[in-house]
Amino acid sequence: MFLLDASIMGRRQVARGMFVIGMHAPEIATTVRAGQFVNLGWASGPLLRRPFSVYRADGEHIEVVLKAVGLGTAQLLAMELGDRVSCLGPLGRGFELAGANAVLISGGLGVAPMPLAARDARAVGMEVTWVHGARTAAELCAEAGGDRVIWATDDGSQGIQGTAVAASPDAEAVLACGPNRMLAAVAERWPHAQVSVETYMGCGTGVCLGCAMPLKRGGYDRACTEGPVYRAADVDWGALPSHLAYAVGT
Amino acid sequence: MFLLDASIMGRRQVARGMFVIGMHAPEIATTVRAGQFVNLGWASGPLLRRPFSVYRADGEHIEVVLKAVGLGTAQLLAMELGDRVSCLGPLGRGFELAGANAVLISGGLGVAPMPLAARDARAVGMEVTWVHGARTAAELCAEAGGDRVIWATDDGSQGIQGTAVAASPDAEAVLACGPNRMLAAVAERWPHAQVSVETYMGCGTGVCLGCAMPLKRGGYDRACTEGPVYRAADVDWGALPSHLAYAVGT
Amino acid sequence: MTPGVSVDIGGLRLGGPVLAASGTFGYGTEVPLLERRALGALVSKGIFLRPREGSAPPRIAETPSGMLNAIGLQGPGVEAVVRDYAPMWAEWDFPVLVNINGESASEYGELAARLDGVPGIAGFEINISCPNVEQGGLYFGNDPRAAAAVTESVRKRTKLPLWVKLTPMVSDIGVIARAVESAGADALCAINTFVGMSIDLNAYRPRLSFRTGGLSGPAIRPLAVHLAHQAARAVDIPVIGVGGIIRAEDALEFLVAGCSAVQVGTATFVNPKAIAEIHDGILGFLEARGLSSLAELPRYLPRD
Amino acid sequence: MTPGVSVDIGGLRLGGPVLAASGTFGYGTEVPLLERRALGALVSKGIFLRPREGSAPPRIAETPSGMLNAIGLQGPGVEAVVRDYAPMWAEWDFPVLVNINGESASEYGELAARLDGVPGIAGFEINISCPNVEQGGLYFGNDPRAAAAVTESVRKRTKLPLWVKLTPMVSDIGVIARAVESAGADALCAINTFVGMSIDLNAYRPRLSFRTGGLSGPAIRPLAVHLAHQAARAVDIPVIGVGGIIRAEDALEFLVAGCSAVQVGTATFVNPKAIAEIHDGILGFLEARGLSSLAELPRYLPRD
Ligand SMILES: Cc1cc2nc3c(=O)[nH]c(=O)nc-3n(C[C@H](O)[C@H](O)[C@H](O)COP(=O)(O)OP(=O)(O)OC[C@H]3O[C@@H](n4cnc5c(N)ncnc54)[C@H](O)[C@@H]3O)c2cc1C
Ligand SMILES: Cc1cc2nc3c(=O)[nH]c(=O)nc-3n(C[C@H](O)[C@H](O)[C@H](O)COP(=O)(O)OP(=O)(O)OC[C@H]3O[C@@H](n4cnc5c(N)ncnc54)[C@H](O)[C@@H]3O)c2cc1C
Ligand SMILES: Cc1cc2nc3c(=O)[nH]c(=O)nc-3n(C[C@H](O)[C@H](O)[C@H](O)COP(=O)(O)O)c2cc1C
Ligand SMILES: Cc1cc2nc3c(=O)[nH]c(=O)nc-3n(C[C@H](O)[C@H](O)[C@H](O)COP(=O)(O)O)c2cc1C
Ligand code: FES
Ligand code: FES
Repeated sequence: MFLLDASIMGRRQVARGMFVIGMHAPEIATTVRAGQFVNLGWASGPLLRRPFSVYRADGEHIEVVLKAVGLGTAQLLAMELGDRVSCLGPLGRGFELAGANAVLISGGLGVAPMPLAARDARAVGMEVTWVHGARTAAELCAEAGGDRVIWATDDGSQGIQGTAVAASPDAEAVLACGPNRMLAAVAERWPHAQVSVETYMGCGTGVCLGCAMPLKRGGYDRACTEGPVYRAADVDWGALPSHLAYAVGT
Repeated sequence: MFLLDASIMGRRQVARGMFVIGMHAPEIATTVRAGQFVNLGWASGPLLRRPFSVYRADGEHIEVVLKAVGLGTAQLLAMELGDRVSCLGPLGRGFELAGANAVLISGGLGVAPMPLAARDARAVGMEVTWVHGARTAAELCAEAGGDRVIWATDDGSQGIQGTAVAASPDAEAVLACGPNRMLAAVAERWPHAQVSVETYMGCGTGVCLGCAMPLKRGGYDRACTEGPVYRAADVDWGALPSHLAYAVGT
Repeated sequence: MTPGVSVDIGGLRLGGPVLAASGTFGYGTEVPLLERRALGALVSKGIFLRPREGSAPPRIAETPSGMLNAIGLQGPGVEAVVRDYAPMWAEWDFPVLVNINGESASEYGELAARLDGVPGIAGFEINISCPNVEQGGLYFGNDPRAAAAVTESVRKRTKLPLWVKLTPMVSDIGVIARAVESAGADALCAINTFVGMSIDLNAYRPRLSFRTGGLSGPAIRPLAVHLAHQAARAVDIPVIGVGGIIRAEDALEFLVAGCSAVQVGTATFVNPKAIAEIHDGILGFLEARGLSSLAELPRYLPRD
Repeated sequence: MTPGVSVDIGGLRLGGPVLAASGTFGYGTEVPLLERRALGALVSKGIFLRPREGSAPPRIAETPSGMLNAIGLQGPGVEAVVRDYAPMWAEWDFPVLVNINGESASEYGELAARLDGVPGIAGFEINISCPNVEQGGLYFGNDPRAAAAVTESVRKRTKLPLWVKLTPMVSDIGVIARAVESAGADALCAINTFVGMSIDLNAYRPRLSFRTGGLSGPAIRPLAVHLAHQAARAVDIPVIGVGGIIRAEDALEFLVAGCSAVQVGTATFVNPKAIAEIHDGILGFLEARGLSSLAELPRYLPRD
């Protein structure tokens, strides 16, 4: 785990309202694994840091993908090149990659951990199918990876009409990220799937117990430390808060 | 009184650590009188606005002069051209200008209301002597106005060695601004002087009673409304807080 | 169609649910820049029977998302209020309540008696955060018996709407709320400021000359929402939420938590137009949710 | 020469005045990135006799300059602490105190008895912000008799240093402080979190599944400084200040206000190195003022 002052190095748009931000964070870039996240803070920002999956890591840089959903993400998107962000990471447990092939299923911003997952899966010789869904074509993340790409939109404006889960083939390894509702559907179809789940986080480092993930076997795990990647069958989907904005929409 | 979103239009340095910031605030620029102030707030800034004397007003623009003494002033100085500041003003009662001649005495940042005072005094036909003091030459505000200029430094590195008050001639109208200690000295020598006094302010508009100015006749005035300019003899200098940073140093 | 936002607070009909909190709007004569249409009511700066000088400066200190104040209830006393302000209030199109203060229960009563029937005075807000001088400086607001005694003393002297403004510095606000309800209050305001202190590290002493001050502003909002909610659960009379409201969403938190209206204080210092913007924001929220009036706003108010 | 900053807190010698607050540092095994030299002591997450699952999510919500938490004292119970953590603590070069919790005075006592003498456990911090189940859910911390009873119950079972952590939700913290001092506390910690609530306007219900949570962070600092100062004025034993400390200057406010040490909580979430930076900042402050030790720091502690 490292705590760095990272300079913003670039920003590009990848879907309607969705942007990728690059920052200079060498120690994290070289150690991060797919599914891990960084916790970002900045001067005059909100009190608590904000967690973001690492989208890509390349040489000395990492990238995160985000939309302005609240104060913190809006401030991050308003930053200029060269502005500094305090970057804590890599945090959490990432995906475990083994087998002959993998399907990477993401809905909306759930695309966040997938470029790294595609990279790491292919590095261990897996054949990767990339399935990405959103409400409309405009909301699909334009960047895709893997050996084969399947698009899905609710309104059929691009790719298959329907959900990413429905559009997805089976595979030895199933990796998924997106709204909780989508992940619950993944859990039904592939209990062994690895899902990256969002929770509110206080610290990101395992000391506050704020990120409780309800487990099927009872009790709670820390999503920041034992997660954010879980076996889909291990999560008690019914006990995950359903009235949170992020748990409802994409 | 106006409440405007003003764009930062320029910044220049006028002494060591002392900067003038210009902003686009047409309604205020055309109505402000010497000695009045504006109350500035901005996104991600501190909760309360910060009061600043209007330094110059020209066409559609006003200027303020400041040093980074705390969080708010540091943030203001870190702003870029085009950034927006919420500007409330003009506030308070300014100087009353009448007579054949005036001496404008300022210490350090106390220079703030003086350019406007020089302008307005000359506009009503007064002869203006500008007396400005600081610890050292480097801390003297490089910009001066009036018919005659007298510099004073504690270490004699520029102009007369000693205080601005000691260096100042008499005049029909004496206007002064600076640390409370300096203003108390002004009050001893010229009880009729008009002094611009700083206090902590909550609202700047007269509703909070936070800016209490202790009066010789007993009780308190609102510095933001009845002040910030007072007859020197009216202020109970002994009752002004002496343990505040701004009341102690320049 | 614009949603209906008028509310009835203990017999007083207000054009909107956003009120100016005591001590943050003077006597209403300053009202800089605010469009008055948005003001549900104004509660005056706290007054005593006699004029008071208030505390020595510094009186305010900023803290994270908040401010401490120790104004010391500076004010001109009741006679000046009757003479200088009430006649103006009588002309205004929103009600003005007087925030009354005393050092003994009978002093509160006297104050109400003097103001009762004066044109322009629409009601009273009893501030029980004052020290009870008769009982050795303990606060009226901390003790259900003392709080009830003050309320009764005022209730006996006036038929005007009577609000009691609760202090947050208590172990169980419901006990105080029920005590003043039984004593005849028509509505409650929750809450007044929390006592706080800030130290000047150059002087090695408190920043405020009074040493402590009352904390207001967004910092206290979650505490205020909780206390207002607890008060609303404890009584049947309306509760007016106060504490840290800056935006319409903040006001809506109090309304959803069971309050009938809100007061806005510190926000007015930051933005003289805050009350109008909050009022408009509430309208916009109701409209966006398809609610035709404030009464339709879902409330979260489980009864024990 | 580096100024001396070691302090003696009720019989426990600490290398520095900056401690990790309970519940914000786990059991110390995570301690990410922190240089331990700076840690005066660690207070463990609050434990009960038996394991506890804790509250359902969401457990935290951010508020202006603060956060609400309702963790629900999730923990493995006393046996796991003895088995899994104490042996590690015994190896560490700073003391670890256990934050103990119970639903009755005797439960606190039992917990202390079980832990007393276990190598690695340097002392106890009694958390009296728990509901007193025997007395119908009222809080131990609000009632001087109940607070004293808990303290006595623990005092009887151990000779280890005993700190009592006070709740802020009281009318007069001095009364509770004196009661637990008389009951045998070696030091006080002031304060625990304030109860608050935040409403989700989409769901029309509280953001936290537990409905209310404890407010921590800079928002509460002025309230915490005041309460710690009041506690320090009321007793002769040391007081440890807690609440909203982010920077060294914040810690110094508590120290000048009469505290002997401080605990840092929420700041560690924001910056894992916060404790070390605060420790170093205090050193730097003392040095800049020419003070050769913490004992020389001027205090503002008028006695009534
Ligand atoms: C492990 C992890 C990885 C994440 N990766 C990404 C990512 O790669 N890209 C991305 O855009 N977002 C990601 N998130 C979510 C992101 O952290 C939140 O969107 C962000 O914290 C919102 O901050 P805000 O200040 O903009 O919003 P706030 O003002 O705090 O809240 C605005 C809205 O955001 C929602 N929100 C708040 N906190 C969270 C949270 N922790 N998770 C989800 N929603 C939240 C609230 O429900 C609210 O509706 C991740 C979250 C976690 C836990
Ligand atoms: C009528 C009026 C006119 C002013 N005009 C100017 C001006 O033209 N140029 C200028 O630089 N400053 C001026 N000031 C002072 C300026 O408002 C403060 O320096 C500013 O508020 C400090 O904000 P901050 O956030 O940087 O400091 P803070 O973090 O709030 O405090 C840092 C330091 O500034 C001091 N300080 C805080 N508030 C004030 C205050 N109201 N007045 C003086 N010192 C304060 C504190 O003692 C502290 O040591 C004026 C003040 C008043 C009341
Ligand atoms: C400067 C100031 C003066 C106040 N004066 C009074 C007063 O005279 N009487 C009173 O009952 N409350 C007074 N209050 C408390 C406010 O009415 C309100 O309860 C409190 O500030 C919390 O609301 P806010 O966070 O919106 O400011 C005062 C508050 C401030 C900031
Ligand atoms: C997530 C969290 C968990 C906490 N758990 C405990 C606990 O178990 N026992 C306890 O006495 N205090 C607990 N506290 C209170 C802190 O120890 C501290 O008193 C409080 O957070 C105020 O300090 P701060 O503002 O520095 O965080 C907890 C606080 C937080 C934020
Ligand atoms: S976010 Fe703090 S323990 Fe997981
Ligand atoms: S600053 Fe509020 S009355 Fe003067």
